[in-house]
Amino acid sequence: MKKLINRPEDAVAEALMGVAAAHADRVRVHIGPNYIVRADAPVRGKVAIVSGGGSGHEPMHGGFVGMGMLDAACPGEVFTSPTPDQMLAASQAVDGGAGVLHIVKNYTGDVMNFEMAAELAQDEGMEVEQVVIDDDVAVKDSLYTAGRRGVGATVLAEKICGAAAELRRPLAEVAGLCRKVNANARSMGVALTSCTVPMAGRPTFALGDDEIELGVGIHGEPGRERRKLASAHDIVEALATAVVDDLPFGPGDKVLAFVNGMGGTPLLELYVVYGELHELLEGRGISITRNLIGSYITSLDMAGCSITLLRLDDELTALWDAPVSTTGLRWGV
Amino acid sequence: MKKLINRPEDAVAEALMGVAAAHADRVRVHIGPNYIVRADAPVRGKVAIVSGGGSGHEPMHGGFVGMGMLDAACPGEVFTSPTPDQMLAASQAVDGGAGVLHIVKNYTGDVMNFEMAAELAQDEGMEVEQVVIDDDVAVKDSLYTAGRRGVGATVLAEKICGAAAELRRPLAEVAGLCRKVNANARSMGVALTSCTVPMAGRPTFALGDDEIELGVGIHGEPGRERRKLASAHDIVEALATAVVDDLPFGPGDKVLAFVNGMGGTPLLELYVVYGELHELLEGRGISITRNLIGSYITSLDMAGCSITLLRLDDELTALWDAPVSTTGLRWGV
Amino acid sequence: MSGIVTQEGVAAWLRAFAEAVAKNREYLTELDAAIGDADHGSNMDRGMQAVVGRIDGPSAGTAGGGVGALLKLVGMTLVSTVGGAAGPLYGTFFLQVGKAAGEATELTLAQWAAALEAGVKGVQMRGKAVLEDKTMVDTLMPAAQALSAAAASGAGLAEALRQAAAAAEQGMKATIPLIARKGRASYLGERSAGHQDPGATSSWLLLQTAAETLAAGAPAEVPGA
Amino acid sequence: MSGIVTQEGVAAWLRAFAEAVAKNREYLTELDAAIGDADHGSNMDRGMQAVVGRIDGPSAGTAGGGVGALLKLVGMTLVSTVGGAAGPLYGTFFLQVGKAAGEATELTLAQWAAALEAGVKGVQMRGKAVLEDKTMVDTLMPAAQALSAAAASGAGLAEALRQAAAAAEQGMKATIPLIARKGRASYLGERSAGHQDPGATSSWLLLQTAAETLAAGAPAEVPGA
Ligand SMILES: Nc1ncnc2c1ncn2[C@@H]1O[C@H](COP(=O)(O)OP(=O)(O)O)[C@@H](O)[C@H]1O
Ligand SMILES: Nc1ncnc2c1ncn2[C@@H]1O[C@H](COP(=O)(O)OP(=O)(O)O)[C@@H](O)[C@H]1O
Ligand SMILES: [Mg+2]
Ligand SMILES: [Mg+2]
Ligand SMILES: [Mg+2]
Ligand SMILES: [Mg+2]
Repeated sequence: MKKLINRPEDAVAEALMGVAAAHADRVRVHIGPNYIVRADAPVRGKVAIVSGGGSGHEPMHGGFVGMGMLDAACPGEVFTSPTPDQMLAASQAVDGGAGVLHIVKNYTGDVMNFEMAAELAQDEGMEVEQVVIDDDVAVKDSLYTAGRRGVGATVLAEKICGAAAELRRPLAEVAGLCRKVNANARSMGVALTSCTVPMAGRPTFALGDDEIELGVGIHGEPGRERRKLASAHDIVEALATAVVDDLPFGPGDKVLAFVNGMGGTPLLELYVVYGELHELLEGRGISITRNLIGSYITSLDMAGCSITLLRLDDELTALWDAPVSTTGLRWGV
Repeated sequence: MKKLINRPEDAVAEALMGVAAAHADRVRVHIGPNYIVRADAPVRGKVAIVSGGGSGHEPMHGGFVGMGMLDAACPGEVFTSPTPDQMLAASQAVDGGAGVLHIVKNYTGDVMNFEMAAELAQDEGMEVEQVVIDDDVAVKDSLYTAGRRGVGATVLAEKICGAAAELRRPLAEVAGLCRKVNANARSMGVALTSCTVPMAGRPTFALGDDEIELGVGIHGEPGRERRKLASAHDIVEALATAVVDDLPFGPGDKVLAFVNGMGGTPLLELYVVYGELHELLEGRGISITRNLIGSYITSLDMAGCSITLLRLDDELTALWDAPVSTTGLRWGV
Repeated sequence: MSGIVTQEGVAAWLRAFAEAVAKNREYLTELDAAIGDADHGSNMDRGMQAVVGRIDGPSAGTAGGGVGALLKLVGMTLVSTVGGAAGPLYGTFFLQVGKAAGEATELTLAQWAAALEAGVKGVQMRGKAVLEDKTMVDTLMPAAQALSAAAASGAGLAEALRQAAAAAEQGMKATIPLIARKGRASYLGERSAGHQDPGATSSWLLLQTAAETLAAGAPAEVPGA
Repeated sequence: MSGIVTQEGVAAWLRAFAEAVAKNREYLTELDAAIGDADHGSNMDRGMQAVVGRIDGPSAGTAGGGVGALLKLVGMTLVSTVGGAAGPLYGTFFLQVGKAAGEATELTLAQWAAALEAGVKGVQMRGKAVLEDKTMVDTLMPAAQALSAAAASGAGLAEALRQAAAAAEQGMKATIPLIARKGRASYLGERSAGHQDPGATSSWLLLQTAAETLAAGAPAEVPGA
């Protein structure tokens, strides 16, 4: 394992110290329990938005704390859900009196820890709503399993809900928007290589030199299918078709197309992927009216990408365009 | 070789098509000769800033085209300097009547091609100045060799000169600023793994599972020393000490600290590196007043990082803080 | 009376469980690597080390409040140090056992069995798993039921705990052929069959160490009495 | 007169050089992999394919303008298709040879030798390399000097070209022990010694193919004449 870290067990905490040292002007980092809040929190009268999850997906979530996006992020150990006390303390630190929205990715651990946090927060008289994101079409949705995983749509939901909160929309409305984003977004990813968890010290899964994992999860969870290495054209076709057919997206739809790098894939390749995606969607009468290209929800050093499509209407488009000022996503300010 | 591309020989052109499809609102992409210009070029009365170099370093330079930074970027084949006709055509497309500054990284090919471009441009009556960036302390500077390579300082120079040009500073002044940035900046990088050039199909250099290349170049050029894998602490010490001692930076200096990922290294690790750098500089009485952390001048899929320090004064700080609106770097607008 | 659960017995049990988890850390992680994300051993070890640190730490004992308070402290500690799925599940388990145990410093077998049943209900409430979903429920539920049944049949504490541990072992092994329907392993679908569930395995350690420690402070039993 | 350089001869030379580069593409790249960035073969091949496409393409021949115009077209084509260090260097070489050749459609050996010397000066002006910097100059300079010397001594074209090619070969081989002081190989410092310079090697192909083709259209020489 080759990583720019010291002891594996210290990597998350030391990265947080780095964030604290780098961005004291925009965020405050609290250690024990670990959370990151925007420097001006709590913002009076604004719904506070809190998210979190295992570390290893940077810039998500810590890099999305700031004006127009998250009020707080709770980083767990690498690929391990954070604990309720983190979420509770973070929620308390950012509650501006208008309630708190928890945006939760659909993994058993995340869901349960956030649930406990909400119970604790409600016991203390806080108003908390939770929305679970589950946009990964690689996993079959079913009442009898853990259900679809939460991936790329999380980034879009955090941005859009953050914008609505800045406009002082009430908690129920912001939570409703979050559900709307989730309902209109679908994703799928592909791994060219495995990630390596620092504490594990070796690749999470073994992939042949000529193999890819279609439908991989952001923790290296298995996907739909192991395949022979293919061209960008064929890989995009497989991912995009699965995504488009699931919602389904149809002719006349306007979408935000999000091409996400998994951490070890350079931008050059993401633009090749975007070019292919653009062509495929055009062929299906779907027009991309907004896009996001880069490594925003990563899986440590995994090579690969994911494609997320979000069906846009005027409301979502306007909220996407609204100013945001975080270290990971910034415009309009 | 596992990459999200189609045919290796088409990767650069297809990535450019992706950029064109994605960012038509902010840039125009010209194919044959290849260059990217800001959508509102030429800007009347403003010094135009043109840079370029081999592809494979994205977001540099194409991702830095836009308000407050570059007017045009000329992408060559992967790791191969672009040709004079690209630079000439790009310069013509962005010349707003106030002259053109070429920012050139110090590689023999880049320097000669830009020189020829300048001769051609001057033949056509254009006013052109060139500044060569050579900040890589891994290579001994000498009149008798190709000299130090141009690396991280290029990004900083493009941002700072871009801001000065927006303020309608004259060509000589903008070029002077570029030289000032170069004179006050030093860099060094480390590779944990080699990059793989698409056309070559295999890693550029072989590195043992427990080896790193200290002082590596952004094309996988050899560095100062091949070493055993070390902790982030020790690696940062080696890089930062070489950088600090070269200028040298001393107690009381205010610096911009730029921790750059090489393409295959996740953000989590870059923050660990930043934390170590922060501590080391504090111990030497050097204070970081600005920072930039992320993958901005990359080497395809190489794992590793580089550290660039730029000594700041009020002028450079103000220009760094000025608004910039590119796909790679954006704030204030 | 053929044995009571004391506060010291519970503390001894927690120490023994922590030790068993530490010893089986790699094994639990290996089981999790096969159908999960290779962290169950380190998660549980981190949590139980913290638990031991608290119950044996400088501020230990000052709290008072009987078995219930002790177990609530354990639950809170696990909730705030483990994370993932196991943190809320084991945390809820101990919180609910503690709530049912109340302020007493000694519990009869029947009271203890009822407390365990409450703990299992808590796990099911939290995780919504039923029998044969291939989770820790497959170990905990039959074990709690065996304990209650033994109590109802008039068995002594040591014997009842042995029967519970045996039921736990059986439940754990029964997870091997199952297809996971809850937790991370469910993403594997049919590929999860053939592997023993890691959480069911750590739960077996919990019941096994109970049998070894909880009745230790109680008067020796006459077999068949 | 013992041979003249004709426009057809020059075209044949360029085709032969392109063919030699294509054939040695992997070899040149291998040499560059050792002390550079493994692209000299593909760079030169891309450029020379483009050159052949232009001089034999549909619009070829319509340009007119003699040897000078032809070689300037070659130079411009290389400049705009090769990139890297070799693009401007070979481009400048041909541009300067073309400039010196002027509008004539035939050149005497002396004129041709002078043109080559101008080309080498162009390379040096552009790249600032001197002899023994371990670059193409180590091949080109002795070759041009040999050609001039042969011309001055009254040698025939074929013989003069042979002598130039021999000098080129010697210059190329002499790069092996040198420590590079220019170009990408200079980053290697002492580690560049022991490797033959790729640019010096492609330049040898240039001189070698000249000896094979440039005198072909000329009347047969009487050895020693
Ligand atoms: N919904 C659930 N109900 C009961 N137990 C569950 C549930 N989901 C997962 N588990 C248990 O948790 C164990 C995994 O714990 P752990 O590896 O620590 O957490 P994570 O899955 O978050 O990495 C599984 O082996 C299983 O026994
Ligand atoms: N300054 C220079 N002057 C003359 N020749 C040079 C100079 N720098 C490099 N070269 C030649 O160029 C060759 C390398 O060409 P090439 O690999 O195509 O370009 P690059 O080095 O940009 O990849 C070297 O082998 C050397 O002969
Ligand atoms: Mg986990
Ligand atoms: Mg090159
Ligand atoms: Mg696990
Ligand atoms: Mg080369």
